[in-house]
Amino acid sequence: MNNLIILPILIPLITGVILIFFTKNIPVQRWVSAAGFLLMIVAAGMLVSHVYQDGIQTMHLSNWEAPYGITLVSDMFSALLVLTTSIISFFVVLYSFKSIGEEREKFYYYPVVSFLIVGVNGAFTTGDIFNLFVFFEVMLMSSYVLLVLGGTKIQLRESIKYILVNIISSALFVIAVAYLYSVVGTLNMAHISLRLSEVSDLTIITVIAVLFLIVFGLKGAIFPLYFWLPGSYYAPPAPVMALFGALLTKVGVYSITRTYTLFFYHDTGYTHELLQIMAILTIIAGVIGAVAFTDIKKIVIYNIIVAVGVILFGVSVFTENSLAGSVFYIIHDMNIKAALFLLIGIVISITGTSDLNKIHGLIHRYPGVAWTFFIASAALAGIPPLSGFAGKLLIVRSGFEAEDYIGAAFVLMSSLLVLFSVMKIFIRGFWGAPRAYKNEENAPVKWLLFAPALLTAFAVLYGFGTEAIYPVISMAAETLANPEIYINAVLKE
Amino acid sequence: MFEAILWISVTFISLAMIGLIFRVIKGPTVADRVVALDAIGISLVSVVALVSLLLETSAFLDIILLIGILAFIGTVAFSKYLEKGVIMEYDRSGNS
Amino acid sequence: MEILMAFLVGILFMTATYLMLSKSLLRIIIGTGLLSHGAHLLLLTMGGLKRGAAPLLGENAPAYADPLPQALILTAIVISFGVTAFFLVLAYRAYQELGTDNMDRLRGKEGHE
Amino acid sequence: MKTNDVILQTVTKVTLFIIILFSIHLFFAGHYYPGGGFIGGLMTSGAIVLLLLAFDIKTVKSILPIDYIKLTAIGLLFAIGTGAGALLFDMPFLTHAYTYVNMPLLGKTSLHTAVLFDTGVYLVVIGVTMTIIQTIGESE
Amino acid sequence: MSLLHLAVISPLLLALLIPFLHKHFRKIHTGWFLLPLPAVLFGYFLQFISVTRQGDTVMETIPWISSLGIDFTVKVDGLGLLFALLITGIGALVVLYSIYYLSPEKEKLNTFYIYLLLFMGAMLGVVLSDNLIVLYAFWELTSFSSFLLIGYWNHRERSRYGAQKSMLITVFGGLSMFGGILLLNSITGTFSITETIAMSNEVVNHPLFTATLILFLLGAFTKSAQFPFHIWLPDAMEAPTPVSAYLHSATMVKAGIYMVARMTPVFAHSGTWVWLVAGIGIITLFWGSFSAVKQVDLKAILAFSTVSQLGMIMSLLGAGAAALHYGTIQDGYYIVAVTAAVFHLINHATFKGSLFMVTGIIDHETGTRDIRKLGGLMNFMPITFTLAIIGTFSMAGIPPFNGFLSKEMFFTGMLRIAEMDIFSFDTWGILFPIIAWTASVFTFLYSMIYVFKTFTGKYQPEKLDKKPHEAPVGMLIPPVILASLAVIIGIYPDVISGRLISPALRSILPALLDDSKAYEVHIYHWHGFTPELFMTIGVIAVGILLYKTLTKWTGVYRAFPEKLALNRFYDSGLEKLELGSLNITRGYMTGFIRTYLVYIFTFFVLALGVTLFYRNAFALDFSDVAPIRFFEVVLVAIMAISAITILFAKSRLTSIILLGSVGYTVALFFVIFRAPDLALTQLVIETVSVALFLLAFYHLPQINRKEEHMRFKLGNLLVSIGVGVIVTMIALSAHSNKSFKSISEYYVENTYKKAGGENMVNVILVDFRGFDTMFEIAVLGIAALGIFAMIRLRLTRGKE
Amino acid sequence: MTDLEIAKFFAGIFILLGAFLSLVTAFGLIRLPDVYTRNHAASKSATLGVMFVLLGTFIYFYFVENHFNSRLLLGIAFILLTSPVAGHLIGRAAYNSGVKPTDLTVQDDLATAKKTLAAMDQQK
Repeated sequence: MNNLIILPILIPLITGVILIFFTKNIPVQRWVSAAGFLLMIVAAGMLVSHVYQDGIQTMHLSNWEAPYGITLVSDMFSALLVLTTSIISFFVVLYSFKSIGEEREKFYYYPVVSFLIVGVNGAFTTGDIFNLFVFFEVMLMSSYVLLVLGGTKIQLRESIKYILVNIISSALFVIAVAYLYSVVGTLNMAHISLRLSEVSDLTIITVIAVLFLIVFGLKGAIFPLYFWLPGSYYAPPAPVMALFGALLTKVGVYSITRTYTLFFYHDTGYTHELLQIMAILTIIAGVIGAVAFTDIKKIVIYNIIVAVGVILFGVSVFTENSLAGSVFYIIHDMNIKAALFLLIGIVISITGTSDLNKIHGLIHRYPGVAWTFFIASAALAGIPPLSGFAGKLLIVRSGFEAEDYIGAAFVLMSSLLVLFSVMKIFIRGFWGAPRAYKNEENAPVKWLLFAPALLTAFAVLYGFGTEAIYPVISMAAETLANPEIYINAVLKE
Repeated sequence: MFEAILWISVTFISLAMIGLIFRVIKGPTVADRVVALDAIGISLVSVVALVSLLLETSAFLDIILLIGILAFIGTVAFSKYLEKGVIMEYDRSGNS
Repeated sequence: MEILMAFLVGILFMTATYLMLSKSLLRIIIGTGLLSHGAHLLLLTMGGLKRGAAPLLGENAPAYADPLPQALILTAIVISFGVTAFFLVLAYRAYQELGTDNMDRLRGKEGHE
Repeated sequence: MKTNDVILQTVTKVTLFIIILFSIHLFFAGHYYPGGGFIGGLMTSGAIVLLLLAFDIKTVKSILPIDYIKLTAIGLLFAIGTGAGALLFDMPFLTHAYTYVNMPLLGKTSLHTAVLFDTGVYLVVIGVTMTIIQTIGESE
Repeated sequence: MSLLHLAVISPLLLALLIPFLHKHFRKIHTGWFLLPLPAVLFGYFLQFISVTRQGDTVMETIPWISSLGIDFTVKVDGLGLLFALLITGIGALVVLYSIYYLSPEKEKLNTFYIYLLLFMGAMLGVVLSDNLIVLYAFWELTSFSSFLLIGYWNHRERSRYGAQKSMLITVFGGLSMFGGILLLNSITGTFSITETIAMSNEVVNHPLFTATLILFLLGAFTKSAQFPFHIWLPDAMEAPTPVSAYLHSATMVKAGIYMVARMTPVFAHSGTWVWLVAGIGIITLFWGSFSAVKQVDLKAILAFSTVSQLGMIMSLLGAGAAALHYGTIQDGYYIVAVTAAVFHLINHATFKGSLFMVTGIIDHETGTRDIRKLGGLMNFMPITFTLAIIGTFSMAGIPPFNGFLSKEMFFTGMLRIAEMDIFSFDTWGILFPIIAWTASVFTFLYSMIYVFKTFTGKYQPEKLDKKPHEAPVGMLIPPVILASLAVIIGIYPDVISGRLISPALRSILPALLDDSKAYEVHIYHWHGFTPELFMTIGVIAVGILLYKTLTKWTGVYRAFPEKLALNRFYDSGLEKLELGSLNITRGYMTGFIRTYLVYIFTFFVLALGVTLFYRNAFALDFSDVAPIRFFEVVLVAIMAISAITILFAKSRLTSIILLGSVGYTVALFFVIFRAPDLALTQLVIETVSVALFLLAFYHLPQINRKEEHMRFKLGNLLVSIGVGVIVTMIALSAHSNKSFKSISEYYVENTYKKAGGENMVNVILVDFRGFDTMFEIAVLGIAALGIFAMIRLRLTRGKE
Repeated sequence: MTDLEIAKFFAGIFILLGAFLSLVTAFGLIRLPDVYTRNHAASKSATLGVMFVLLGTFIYFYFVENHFNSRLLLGIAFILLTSPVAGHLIGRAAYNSGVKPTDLTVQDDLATAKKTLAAMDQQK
């Protein structure tokens, strides 16, 4: 019996709980959380290697056999996401040391971040649809707290919108589970998949599939459901923004991927077609937003939406290659979004504004920040051989192979506008005549640059080392493309 | 016979509840509403007792005490709210 | 009964939606309350309302109500309680800071601030 | 306005006893009858709320000098600890163990690790409800 | 890793060292560290001539992403070698030139040379990669390094503008080409160029052939600044002049030419290719030369001249591709065109490189490049003047310089094209020689303008910042070398024809020239009294006439509507893109949460409604329902009424009470549906919630509903009814589609046996699904932390 | 009549009576003119009503189902204990928050007393 699978959930949970006892002791808060997160990375890394060697890892919690208790399932896709999440959160925590401010640190910033990671990792790992809901709530509740922590006006205002939307999506999640339970009478995801494959009349399943798409789409910010995102993500400080941008929407995307590969693969002509249309519209909407603004936060935020569209396009094509592309891309995007948000956090801490019209010439004083940003931007746009490339290649090629030419073309051309939008930051903000800023001296740029620079380095390595990662990714894609692997791992031991 | 009595009682209490709800909605003062709510809470106790009898199960009997407790706390809270505008005082000995 | 309940849930969702679309923060929060009630009832209904004893083995009944949805609802209730409490306090704080509970005034300017 | 709450305070003392008794019953009955840590915890905090209503926050704080947030954390640790205990025996997380023992007076009783888990729930619920109520109460 | 790979990436490796070198050897101009590299590489690549001359190729592979068929394969064949020599040869000269051009005190040399090395490595990668994806990677790297070089003086607005423009256009092309590569890959299943060429028959017959072709050409055309994508090149002249000489005349812009030449064996079997490449090329040729005449900036003249010359090479490649279309050599009938293309490619690099350097010298020594300010420099800088004469005369196609030879061959190629019968060439083909000739006249004209307006005429010292004098020797060496090459090639063209041109031709037309003896290039000075000769004479005659009457007819340019200028189109396009996006985004991102919710709910209703309808999923089945009892109806009624009454409630208290009554009714439902635990919990929770509501709303103002208009309400009502109906309909259908027994039976059986409890719900909560419960209390805990922090922690804006 | 039936009979009587009293309460709450009189009705008759119902329930479960339920007894005790206090609190709160009694009210002793007290305070 392998308990490794639960450690990425348990470690941050325990870390978070322990930190509650040392509220006012900031060094303890910082270093205990960093240590905990480091431990989590180790655990997640071991998990990935275990999955790689022995196939899907499962754990029947409380030792109840599969469909009756809750089962944690770590296939390669989820293990990889857990690992990525752990790494990103570790760096964000390091970044927070000198960025988030002592007041927030004293008011449970680190515990709540830990709980957020609990929710994210849990959502990636669980093999039970209702348990997924619970982890969603852990994640959401933490995100509410992080969003509002500090209580500034804009935070309060945007929190209201954010919470409202998420309450709705949670309620819809509950009813979606209710409908599904009514039809199949079970909650274990593998069991649901098994039973769904035996259902003769699929019409109602299709409806439920669409409902699930809406539920997860609200969280993952797909086309007509993402409106809440730009405002909400705009409000919190940079590290929180990085966590949100890198992780939260990806959980929604993960869930769509999971349900649309494990449950709803019977009526792809309708469901995946719908998903595809929405993915393409998401890309368009995201790109339009990214191009529109001259606010660095807004630009990067809208790029989240573009990435969601790209990943889901890969899912909707639903071939092993396209899924591999999506897996590639989702990991890349988590990494690079975290890096970008942390970088613009540095810019904001130097200049005190996120308005591009007021920022000039940073490259002269902060070449490190500028070049990190440059590389990260290129990676974001999927410029080879950086990290976004392999994913985009696989997604677009599979799109062509599946004869979804228009969608693939949109994915391709989105890169250009994505590049345009982030290079706008580089050209206007980093280039130009240097100028001085108030409080510039107080920004601990060297410390802050550490995390995003390493994340960007990962992005470069990820691109160059694609071959090294490829077997892992293709294993993830194989499991996604063949639900029976998942079902067998969970139900038949 | 016994069941008939229960049904009649349920009807009585249902009617009573409708009347009480009317009072809650109508008011006119907040105090009226609180009074009616308190009465609703108490009637709920009866309803639960009757339902337990009808369903012939003792599973719900705990609820009776629970409702009693809640109704009491609720009423206390309401009346303090009415009277003082605050429900919990930080320090009563001071001039709050 | 399930059919009746389905309609009731529909009504709850309808009113909840209507309330959430209004401008007053209070009505919005009340809407979310109704929404979660509706969701919980739906979960109960979808589990099947067939007669059977309460899911206590002490009842020694031949049939029991489905315990699983009940457990799920319990979890959901608790969670939505947490969220509602948080939302309420948020509303209170937001009103304190922003001085309005009218959602129209809480729009925030795009691209500024 | 200063009011005299003698009646309320006197009755509170009596009812408090009943409520606590009831909450403990609910807590322990959980595995067999309706109840459990959750509802038990809520009832206990109900009792504390009644105290808060009848007296004031300062008095209650001096009677029950508890940091409720830490209580929450302790509760969580309880729950996690129960689950993690299984890890020591190389069982899946949260695996429970129980046994029946014959106790004098009480008859056949079960010793169940689930009770420990439930204790965690109980503590968390008290901690959370009281944190919320007290924080709001103090902010007024 | 082979030596060849090392050669390709050595510039990139050196780039890594530059910061250290720059930091520790401040006194030495960083350029000196660079200079050996291209020189050595040039020498290294020269060795391969003997290989390619035999018609052989060298191929080395390093596995990279083998799983995706992406390997770093370097292949040296005639075409690749020709370009590699250009890149390293001119690269060495440009580095030498830059050492004198860029002052180590004023400029950040480290960044400059890093960019330059990045570019050099990227360019070598492009021309030597046999794998399309690797090629694409290097291709994008050239775009990026060019972007950085153009923006080198980034404090200038024009530099930033030019950099952005070039990046947008070339990356657009790159992405298109990437799309083409992927399409091609989905046809052939390989990324290897060699293998793809072998499969060209399948490619041509594939339904996606035309799309693939166009995507590839977009890549090539944008990079090579073909009409209408040429607009980035003039703005790229903001880069330091050595950069312009290197990137924007000799190498990067030729990457597109390289691409077209490289892919000719794959695509040229189709008439579309011939049409597009030749057609766009000739238009570019004309437009570039026509536009060059009106420029007043020396660099701008050269920029448009480059555009036009690239168009010329492109059109030649297109015309030559017809050879493959016909599948026969036909006595070198079409091959002349390809030969001319390759030949002119080399020639252009020599004379244009030297001309750019000359421009740099003028700029450096006089402080301006504006021909209105210049004049009479002949006396101050005679060597430079000589160089300029050689360069411009070669460019204008005047014998004995090398430009004359290729221009003659160009006319031959264009005259041949008129005789083809692909598509409508038989009717429209005649346009080609006419346009070619006209464009040549303009070429002649701007060449004359360049040299004579600058060096002859009146010296205007008052308009110059400093007194001009001859450039330092170091600065003169590179252009002198290039100019002498132009002369040498002009006199002895066969020096390169066998060594460089023939092997390159073999790469471009492999199927036809497999046998190395099949076609040997020989370039002659004298063909006899051919039409080409008369055309050249005509060009010179008309050119001189137009130059003499310049002031009389330049009004033509003003007649050209400014609105239709492509630049204007780009600028306003970009502006409209940003502004339009902003308007669109602002349009729907209103900031009103209600708007967002309306979108969300509307989508909810539409998506599910359409699915229900479209999939015919609605079902109603009465067979499996519980009976309805009286008090249940009462409860339903109470709840429905309470819920609906909330809508009309005027006071906050009423609303809260009604919500409470709904909640308590829910608890009663739990009672009658036999869920005691739920009922207990719901009761307590509801009470606490109501209390919290009261606490929180004590501070909030009364509900004010006067602001809500009728239309507003009606819209809301419509949406909400939709939501309600959909939820109900799905509930009914889901209920009617119960297909399986619930897994709950297991709990009934095992709650006592295996879990030692009797209350199933509780046992599920703490045991079967204890994990849920654990995180449910975690959620509560987090909420408590949040509430605590929210009330206690109040950061003001200043503390942020 | 067996014991069982007797128990059922008494339980029935109590329950019916209790339910009836509840109805009376509601009637009172609707018809009575002001908050004080309504409060009166609610706290007296409702309490009695519910206690009757509970007693009946207890009897039923004890004698018929043979199930001794302590919580039921506790519940009866609790309601007996708290209901008057609740009534008292509401009444006082209503008065202190300035709810006017109905016009039919003849005498307001507390007001007079308060006036006197206030007057005495002033004299001091």
